Parts: sequence; C-alpha cells; structure tokens
Amino acid sequence: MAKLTKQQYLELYYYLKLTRLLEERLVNLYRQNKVIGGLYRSLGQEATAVGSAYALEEGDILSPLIRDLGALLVRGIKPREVLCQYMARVDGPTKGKDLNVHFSDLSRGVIGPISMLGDMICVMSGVALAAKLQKRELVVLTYIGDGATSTGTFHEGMNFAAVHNLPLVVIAQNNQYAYSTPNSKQMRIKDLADRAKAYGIPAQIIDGNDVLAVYEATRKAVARARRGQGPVLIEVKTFRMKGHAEHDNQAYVPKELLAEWHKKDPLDRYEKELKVKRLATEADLQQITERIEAELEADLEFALNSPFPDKSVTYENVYATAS
Amino acid sequence: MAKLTKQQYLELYYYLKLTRLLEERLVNLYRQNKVIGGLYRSLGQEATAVGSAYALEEGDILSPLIRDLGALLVRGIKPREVLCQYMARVDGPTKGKDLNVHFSDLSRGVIGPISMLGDMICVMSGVALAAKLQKRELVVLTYIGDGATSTGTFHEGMNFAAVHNLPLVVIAQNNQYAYSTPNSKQMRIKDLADRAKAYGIPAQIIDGNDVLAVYEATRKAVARARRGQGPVLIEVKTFRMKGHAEHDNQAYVPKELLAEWHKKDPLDRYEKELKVKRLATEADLQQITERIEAELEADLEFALNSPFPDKSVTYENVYATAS
Amino acid sequence: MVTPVKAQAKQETAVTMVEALRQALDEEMARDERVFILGEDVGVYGGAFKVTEGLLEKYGEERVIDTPISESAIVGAACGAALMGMRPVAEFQFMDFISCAFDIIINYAAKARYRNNLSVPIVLRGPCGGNVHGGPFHSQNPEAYFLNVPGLKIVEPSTASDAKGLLKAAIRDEDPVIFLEHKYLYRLPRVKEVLPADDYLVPIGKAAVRREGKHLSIITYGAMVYTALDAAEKLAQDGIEAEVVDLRTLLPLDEETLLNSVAKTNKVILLHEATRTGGPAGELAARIAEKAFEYLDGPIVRVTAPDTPVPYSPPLEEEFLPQVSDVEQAARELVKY
Amino acid sequence: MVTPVKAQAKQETAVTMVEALRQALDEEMARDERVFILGEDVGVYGGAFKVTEGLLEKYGEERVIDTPISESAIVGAACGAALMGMRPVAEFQFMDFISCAFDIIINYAAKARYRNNLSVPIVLRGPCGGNVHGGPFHSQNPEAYFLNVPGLKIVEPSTASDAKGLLKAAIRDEDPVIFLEHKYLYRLPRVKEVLPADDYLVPIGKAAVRREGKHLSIITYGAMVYTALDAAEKLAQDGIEAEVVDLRTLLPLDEETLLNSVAKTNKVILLHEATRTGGPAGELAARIAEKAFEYLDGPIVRVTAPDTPVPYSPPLEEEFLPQVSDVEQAARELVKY
Ligand SMILES: Cc1ncc(C[n+]2csc(CCOP(=O)(O)OP(=O)(O)O)c2C)c(N)n1
Ligand SMILES: Cc1ncc(C[n+]2csc(CCOP(=O)(O)OP(=O)(O)O)c2C)c(N)n1
Ligand SMILES: [Mg+2]
Ligand SMILES: [Mg+2]
Repeated sequence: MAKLTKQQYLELYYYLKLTRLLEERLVNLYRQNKVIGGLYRSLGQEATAVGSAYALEEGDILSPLIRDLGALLVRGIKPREVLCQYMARVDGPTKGKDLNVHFSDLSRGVIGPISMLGDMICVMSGVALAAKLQKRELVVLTYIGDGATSTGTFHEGMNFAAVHNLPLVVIAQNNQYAYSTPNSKQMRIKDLADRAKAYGIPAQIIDGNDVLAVYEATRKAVARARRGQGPVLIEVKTFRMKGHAEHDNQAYVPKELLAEWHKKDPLDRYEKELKVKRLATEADLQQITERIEAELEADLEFALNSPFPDKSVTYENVYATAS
Repeated sequence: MAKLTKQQYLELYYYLKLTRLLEERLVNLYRQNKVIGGLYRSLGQEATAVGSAYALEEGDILSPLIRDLGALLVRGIKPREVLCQYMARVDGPTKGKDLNVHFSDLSRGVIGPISMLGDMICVMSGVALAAKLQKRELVVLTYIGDGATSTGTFHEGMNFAAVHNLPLVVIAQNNQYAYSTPNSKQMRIKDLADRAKAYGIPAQIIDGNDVLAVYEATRKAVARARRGQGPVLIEVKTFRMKGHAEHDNQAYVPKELLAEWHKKDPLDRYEKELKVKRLATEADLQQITERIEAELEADLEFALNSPFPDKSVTYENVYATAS
Repeated sequence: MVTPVKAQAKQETAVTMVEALRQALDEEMARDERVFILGEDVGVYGGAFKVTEGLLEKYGEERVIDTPISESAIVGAACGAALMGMRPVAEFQFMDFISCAFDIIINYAAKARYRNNLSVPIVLRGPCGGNVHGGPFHSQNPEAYFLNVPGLKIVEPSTASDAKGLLKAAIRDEDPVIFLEHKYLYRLPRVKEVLPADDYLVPIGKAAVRREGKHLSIITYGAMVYTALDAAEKLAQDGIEAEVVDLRTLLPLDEETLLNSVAKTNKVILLHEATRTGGPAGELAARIAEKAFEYLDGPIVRVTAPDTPVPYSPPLEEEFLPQVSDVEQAARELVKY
Repeated sequence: MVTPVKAQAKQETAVTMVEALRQALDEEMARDERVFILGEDVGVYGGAFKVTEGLLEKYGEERVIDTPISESAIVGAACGAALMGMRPVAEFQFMDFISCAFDIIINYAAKARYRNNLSVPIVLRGPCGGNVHGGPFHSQNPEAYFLNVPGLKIVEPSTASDAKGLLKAAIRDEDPVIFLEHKYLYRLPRVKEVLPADDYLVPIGKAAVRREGKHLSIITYGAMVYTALDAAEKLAQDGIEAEVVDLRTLLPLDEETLLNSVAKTNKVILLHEATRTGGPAGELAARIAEKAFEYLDGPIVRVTAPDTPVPYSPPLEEEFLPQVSDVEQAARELVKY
C-alpha cells in the first residue's frame, strides 16, 4: 500500500462527498425540470470512480461513463461546469450541445464518452496507442459497466489494447445490474475479471466500496501500464443503489439486496475508517462538508444564472471550417 | 471414444479425400478462369471440418466458413453443386448470385455464411435459440477462425449463446494465420480456448489434424449441447498450408513451419492410421479414391455444361413478393 | 384529422401510441406462437418506454427475452430464429443503437433471401426522433442509413391506429422490417385515439392522405405529420390549401400516392426531421423529378433539420427541429412561385 | 480525356491508381511523422490490393500497423490517436467491411467536433465497387449509408492523379474522411497516368468537368465516370454533346459545379453504381430540383444499379452494373424530351 499523506486521505473524502452532494443537487434540479435529460446516479458506487481516478498523474487521460462523475471531479472538473452541462446552459463545456458527462477537456486529460456502450474502449485504446507511438509515458484510464462488457466494441477494444500492449487500465464496474438486467441474464460468469482471460491480460477483483482498495489497485495497474507492461482490467464489486436513472424506481431489485448494500455505503465506511485510523476527526470531516456546501452553493448560483445558448450555436462546429 | 464401424472409418476417409480432390479440381478451374471469384483452400486442415461435421446427426444444423468445404460434403452437399456454385452457373444452389460456400439448404441442415466474419456466431445462436424455444433437440455447429475471434460479433454471439444456454458447438480453427496476420499480432493469448473463459463455457484443445480426435471431441460436445448443457468451444490446432487464397503465395509464412506441418498432413496421417489399425487396406483406399475420381469426373462434366444464369435472375427474390 | 381506419366496432377508450403498439404485440403473440420478443430490458422492466409491459407476465420468459447489451447478437439471433420459422420482434432501447447492428442488418438480414432464398421475417423496432431533449445519441432518425439497402422495409407510423395496424402487418411480413416509432408521439395527447375493436392490419407500402388540398403537397411521415397538419391549418386561414401526405412506409415507397398528389397540386414540400443532406427527401425528390416532372410548377422544396447532430439544449433542439412556421413560410413562398 | 492537373513537371512513367495511392501515403508519411497506417494485413503483406506495399519496410512497424480483425477497434483506435494529434489512415480490406464500424464512425468520429470540440482527422480508405466478380460482400458501394451523417466527408476519385491528390488532401483534412477507391480502377490500363512530379493536392469538395457539352449533363463519380465518357463519345457521333461531371467528393457536394452544369445544359442524368433507391442520386436530384428548377427542360433521369444486392455471376453482374448503352439510351430519350 502506497503511503498517502493526511491531506490526500482527506482529499479522497472531499471528492467522495463532493460527488454525493453534487448529485443530490442534480436530483433537486431534475425534480424542478432544470436538469432536462436523464439523471444517472452513482449513489453507493462513488468510491470506484474517485478511488481509481485519484491514482492518475498529471498528463494521464481518463474517459468516464455516466456514473463516474467523481472521476471527473478528481480530474479537476468544477461543479459549475457539471451543473451547466446538465442544465444545458451556455457556460457548460459543450455549450448545451451534449448532455451529462459527455464533454471533453484534453488539457485536464478528460475525454467524454458517447452513449454507445463499449465504443470508448476502442477510442481510448487509440489514445493509448498514440501515447505509445509518441513515446509519452502517459496512462489511459477508462470504465466499463457489467452490462457493457457484452458489447462487441468492448471485446474489440480490449483485444486491440492487449495485443498492442497499450497503457490502458480499465475499471470494470460490477454494480450487478444493467438497467433492469441482472448479471445472471447478461453473462454466464460471476466475475467480470474472467473477461480479461480472453485477452491474456491480468485482472483483479476489488471491493469497489473501499475507496483505498480501489485507489491502490489502480495505482499499481497504472504503474504497470506506465512501465510498458500493457493493459490491466480491474473489476470493482459494488452496487447501484438507485434505479438506472431517476425515472426508474428499480422495483426489480430485491429489497434485501439493497438493504445489504446500504450497510456497505462507501462514504460511511470511509468516514469510519478515517476516524478509526485517526486520520480525521469529526470536525475535519464537518469542515470539508461545509467547504463543499459553500462551493456548491456558489456554483449552483452561477449555473442557474447561466443562460441557455443562443440558437446560432446549433450550427457551430460541424466541420473544422464552415462550408 | 465412440466405436465407429469400419464403414464409418472409411466414410471419414472418403470425405477427407473428396474434399482434397474436389479442391484440386477447383484449383484447375480457377487457373482456367472458370472459378471466377477467389478460391480459399483447406489444404492441411480438412480434418477439422470433416471430423466435426461427421459428429452431427440428421436434423442438426451447420454453418461452415470458406475453408469448411469438407463439412458441407459430410452434410450431403454434392460436388456438382459446389462446382456450379464456384463457377457461377445456374445449377449452383444460388443460381450464381453468391459465391463459394455462401449457400444454404435447410433440408440438409446447412446455412451458408456471409463474408463478415463473426456474424454467423450471432445468427447461429439464433438458430440454436429457436431450437430451444421450439423444444427441438437439434444441435447447431459452426466455425470461427483464429482471426475472426477478434470480431465484436464473435463476442456478442458467444456471450448470447452462453447466457441463454443454447445448443451451439463452435469449432475454433486455429490455423495460426488470418490472411498474412499471425496469431501473435491478432491476440495476446496462445490458445483460442482461452476465449471461452470470458463466456463461462467449457473449451477443449484438440489436434486438428487428427480427424478421429476432432470427431470424438465434437461428438461429446454435441451430446452435451443436446442434453441442454449449453455451448462448447473446441479449439482445433492446425495449419493453413496454402495462402489465404490462391492469389497469395504466403511468402510471409516461414518455410520451416510449412515443412513441419507438411509432415502432419491429416490425410496421410489418417491413411496410415487406418492401415496400421487394419481398418483399411491400400486397396480399400484406392477403391474409394477411384470412386471419388469417377464422381468428380461426372460432376465436373455436369457443372461445365451448366449455363450461366439468365440475366433476369438478377432481379429475383429481393423481397418475398415482387413490388 | 386522422383518416379513420375503416372498421365498425371500436374499443372503449382512446389509447396512446405506446398502448397501441403493446396491443399489436399482445394480439400477435396470442394469435401466433412463433412470435416472440427479444431485447434489452423488455421483460421484467417492460422496455425503456414500457411498450412491452405486461407481456412477460402473460407469455413467459421464453417469449419475452431479456438480452445482454449486444445489438448485433440481438439482430443475429432474431435472424437465426427467423430462419427456423420463428417471428422475432427485436427492440432497440433507442433506435440510435441500431447503428451497432448495422452490418448484420444490411449484410445478413437484408440479403438472405436474394442470396440464399431464405426468409428472414424479423421486426426491428424502437423509439426514434427528437423533441424530448435526448441529445445527440437518443434522438436520431436513422431511416436514411437503410434506404439504400434492398431487401429491407422501413415503416414509421404517425397515428396510434397506424402504429398498431402497421406493427401487426410488419410481424406478419415475410421480410425484415425496420419499424421506427417516434418517441415524441408515444404519449402525446393528440395522438391518443379510439382504436378499432377487431383485428386489423394497415398495409406496408401504402401512404395516407391526411388532409386534402390543391395548392401544394406536403410529403412527410412520423412526428412531422403533425407539423405539416398544423402548418396546413394556418395556411388554410389564408386560403392556401395544402395536401398532407403521410408516407407511413419509407421502403418500399408508395409511389402512386406520392405522384398522384404531385399531379394534383403541382407543388411539393418534402418535410422530415432527419437531417437534410442525404436524408429521405432525396429519394422522394428523385422520384418526383423523374416521374412527375411535367406536373411540377415549382421547385421541390425541402424542409428538414439542418446538417448537424441533434443538440441537447432546448433552444438548440428547437432550432434544429423543423417548426410549423418553417413549413408555413416555405409553403407561402412556394405558392407564390 | 482527363482534365490535366495544372503542374509543370511530370513523373517519368504512367502509374496505376494503386501506385498513385501508394505515393500519396508515402509522401504524406515522409512529410509528417504524425501520419500512420493501420488495418488488416497492411504491413508485411502490403494490403490485400497492395496499396501499402513497401511502407512497412520504409517506415517500420510503429507506423504501419497490422491489426486484429476488428473494424470497430481500428476506427476507434484511429479516432483516439487522432485526438492525441496523430493522423491515422485506416484501411478496410474491402469497403464492405466499413459496415462493421458503422456505429463508431457515425457516432464517435462524425460528432466529436460538434459535441466536444474535438478534432478527429482520420482517413478511412479502402476498395469499393463491383465489376470484379466479388459477389454481394466484396462489391458494395457504401457511400449512401454515410451521406446523412453530418461531420463526415466522402471522397471517391476516378483518376490516378485525383486519387493521389485527394488522398493527400484527405490526410491533411481536419475532419474524418471516408475515402472510397473503386477497385475496378485500381489497375485498369486506361486509368494509368503520368503524375505531376511535385507535391500537389486536389481539394476536397470540388467536382471536375471531365468533358464539356451542351445538350445534357451526366453527373457521376468513381468508375462510372468512364461509363459516362464512353457514352458521351458515342452520343457525340450523333451530334449529342453530353457534359460529364465527375463529383470526386460526395460530401460536401460541389453544388456550384453541379448547378452550373445543369444551368448550361438544362437536362441531367444522374449516374451511379450504387443501387437506385436511397442512393446518392437522391441528394443530387433534390439539390437540382430545389435550386436549379427553372433551368430544367426535362425530368431528372437516374441511371443506376437496380435495387438488388450485387450478384456474382458475370451475366448477372453485367446486368446489375450500369452499362454504356444504358446511359446512351437514357441520354437519347432525354434529349428528345
Ligand atoms: C450499445 C448500447 N446499447 C444500449 C444502450 C442503452 N443503455 C444505456 S445504459 C444501459 C445499461 C448499462 O449497464 P452497465 O453497463 O452495467 O452500466 P451501469 O448502468 O450499471 O453503470 C443500457 C442498456 C447503450 N447506451 N449502448
Ligand atoms: C469483419 C471482416 N473483416 C475483414 C474480413 C476480410 N477477411 C476475410 S478472411 C480474413 C482472414 C480470416 O482469418 P481467420 O479468421 O483466421 O480464418 P482463416 O482464413 O485462417 O481460415 C479477413 C481479414 C472479413 N471477411 N470480415
Ligand atoms: Mg451495471
Ligand atoms: Mg486463421
């Protein structure tokens, strides 16, 4: 286990809590019809995104999925950008053209996904390929859901990255459902880690609700990839505590399962761990929460004041040069 | 090992030899520009197609790839049909509309492939799904090349068949090259059998140049599938002794490899085995060969006399009813 | 406003397009045990838009099959099952994802009959179109991608009764049918309709004249039918009588109805929500300019979405989607020509 | 017969289109180290049609990359590398296989700039078209599948010098370009040409008038340019002067050249090897009928392949492909109109 400074431990807490509180704000906005598209929560699985992204270094590149808001925050994306984006305002990173985490900022090492699941494994393999060709030592981190491991593009991208020995780390988020579909109807294997065997790359299974474990596993995988030893798949076991999106009450998920996983909440757990290990006091955590609340308040105000884009934006940037 | 009758042993020989001699005829026709499209040989790997197809029962369904001519012959496809098809004549099973093994005959349990590699794994999963829904006890057999295991459709189809526990047996033909691409550039694994681990289905590795071993492994897998225990992948190790197609002199294949595999020729080997085990005499084999030669002579004449289709065929059968 | 289907008895209450589609599936599954449904979340959840709701409970897991996230496998499996005599209806959660199965649709499903004399009676259905703030990947109109693929049929209903009758016809069709359901119409109050009580089909390949007129024809389909009708209503106030033709089927086209309308009005607007360049209006324009040239008294005018992806933010999406005022304005200019 | 590229110095010998393409790749790789090639069998083998022959030896394994059989990964990897500043040129062994990457092309590559302000300067090239007895899966003309996708460019050269100049322009273009090479032209003797000696580009988006005429315009591209020219030659014997326009770029269209030709001749034949319904002629017809209506003195006539897959057997494929006599006959009828 790499030694983290107290500040780093607290930073991890900050990102976990920021993710949760920002999403809560988004839920409110969704209920007020201000978040116009769907809203996909990461409740209960915030540690997978935060812990993994925290293992990257500057210059590394990450592509999140819809439930990886926390990873974006770790990369330096500001809540106001996220709020504007979800509310389709002109100050969002896409000026309202695309939704949720579908935005990119190469300067902060973020490449936004598209909705077609699996495709980003192929695209991020290409980013990793370029890194290799350019002899840059950067590592590429991306995510895949349990359900999305069934896509052909996941397979093609993983196999491509493996055979070209590319610096790609893939976090396979096993939150046990794909929309209403449990893994038992998605695949005949129990562990997503088994998918890696088809590509001849190492895989690990990690408790996804343990942010430090996720961080540590990713850190090692990233280091390995940076050394030129190729891709790694890390399966993080977790649970989707809300429906697929806010409209879905997930009646199809057994209550007991939810109750069981509720007890494993990654934030509660990390709070306790910090306290038990005496890395933080209740007051430390309180202070962080207050800082977040203040930040969110300001960003929310900014976002709410941001106008919708002018309709002329519709026509911008289809091609490099307007024809 | 299932007991085969002498007649069955000889029948296997018949199909192996028929495959080889028919292909030799096709090569001649190709050189005369009478086979108009490409010609893809199965030289050196005839045992994989013949041995596996021989394990099917009546009512089972098979979909071959371009190098599985032998499997079609086992299913009862006649050389004259094949010759007409390759020469684009009207008496071919597609009346000249499609080429090589791209033809179907449901009454003989044959569904022709399309060129897009991997797609037939999805389609044949559907055939197997229907068998399951219709409570028919039939088994579906299909093939995939080493290279084609990299396609997204291979992945989607295999995963689908696995999770739905379908009666599908897949022969993964490891002939070590995909066109000019050796497996080392295609995947990071040595054995195609490892691909099966991603789907939670059993896999086996078989000497593909041993027709009896291929037969026996397939027979067991077919029986298992018929019992409702789901898909099996059988990797048959073999070697492509000719170029990708006749135009390709495969200069990229090390001579030593070819020499090594030349010694393992499946026909020579089976001939020896038959003789050593006293299942056949030289005279028996000679007689079979003569029968084949006579058959091919007649069929060739038939095919050469078959006209090209009338141009009106161009417009037939785009839709069920002409619009 | 909607051409009534000829049928005596009626159901009791008006239903949404979603309910009409559900009825079609239900009736066909009851009628023909070869019919089954497969797709992502179509079972327990009843589909992302609840079109298959209740069918799992009624017909069981073997006939309402939840699949992995594998569009090519879904279509491939449908094809294979169809070869064996089944009648699969595959759902795409959003029609945007049909692109993930493009290859197997155009190369296997569309060509199997021609190449190998095989029947592939499959229906590929799901929600298309914008106006619900779905952004670039949940709003596409994919019809033009498939228009150049012989062997396919493409259908897009605009009314609840057509949705039901066309879906039933699609399920009984011997050829692969791409069935586009405009999600903006799914629960739109004005689309609610009292359906005929008895079993009925709406034939594939037949357009419907939704409103008669003599000064110009607006040729359209899907959600844009309502845009056209609203524009026609406004134009009527100034004495401009626009005929509105709802194509209903895009492949094969009902050339007769199309050309008859042009012959009658001599002026034509082609209206669609798909983007302009390479969109379905091209084929329509080509047919008209080739076969009804002598009837034309003015340019063939296209009113379509612009050549951009579908943007998310409301003002952008509104700008993107053809509006009643766009059609109205184009019509006023055209009649003056 | 071919409009000469304006350039003083010439190479020494006439080269095939394959060689012209190879030169384009070679020169761009030499010029710009960000350019690299990936695809199936492009390295050791030099590509199924030998377009990349010798480049592995010259530029090494890092710049000429043999990939697994994974069209989506190839395109996806090209996109990702392009985001990082590279200039990937991806080869499809046959353009028929571009369908296997349809989703990632239209959803990632085409939309990245619009959605996320990202540059995806990739070239997707490979052999298309029939007339070599390739059958249904090695003969397709996929351009129409992509015409309704804003963000893409689509190019198809008909001459060796254009092939080189356009490919170089495509590699330098900031947007994703689908580059269609008609395989029938690859080594066709009449396509052999002495190329300019110096670095030159042929701009994307510009059509070329291959033959001037005044009685009608034949608008076409790719291999059909020769069919059009041969028909024009025959027509000329009877005093019918056909203008032949080679579009070269299908997206974005050179509307100016197109409409100018129509304005000049007042009659137009749209000719393509792609099948009829939903084919590229639709967009051309729509543009003409919308923007040059007043110039038209006759119907817009399409000469195309029929609505079927591409059949294998020679008499069928000949029937399928538009022939010189088809164009000639259509032209004779049209001039009489
Ligand atoms: C190729 C494709 N098909 C279908 C969908 C529709 N869809 C969106 S999210 C989702 C479920 C994803 O499940 P999983 O990969 O497990 O991720 P999770 O939502 O659990 O994080 C589906 C089916 C899609 N986005 N992409
Ligand atoms: C999806 C797809 N991409 C590319 C091709 C072109 N192609 C035809 S055969 C072949 C090599 C196949 O190799 P493998 O699967 O190992 O089968 P083998 O030829 O060795 O029997 C390729 C790349 C294709 N048919 N399908
Ligand atoms: Mg999941
Ligand atoms: Mg092989």
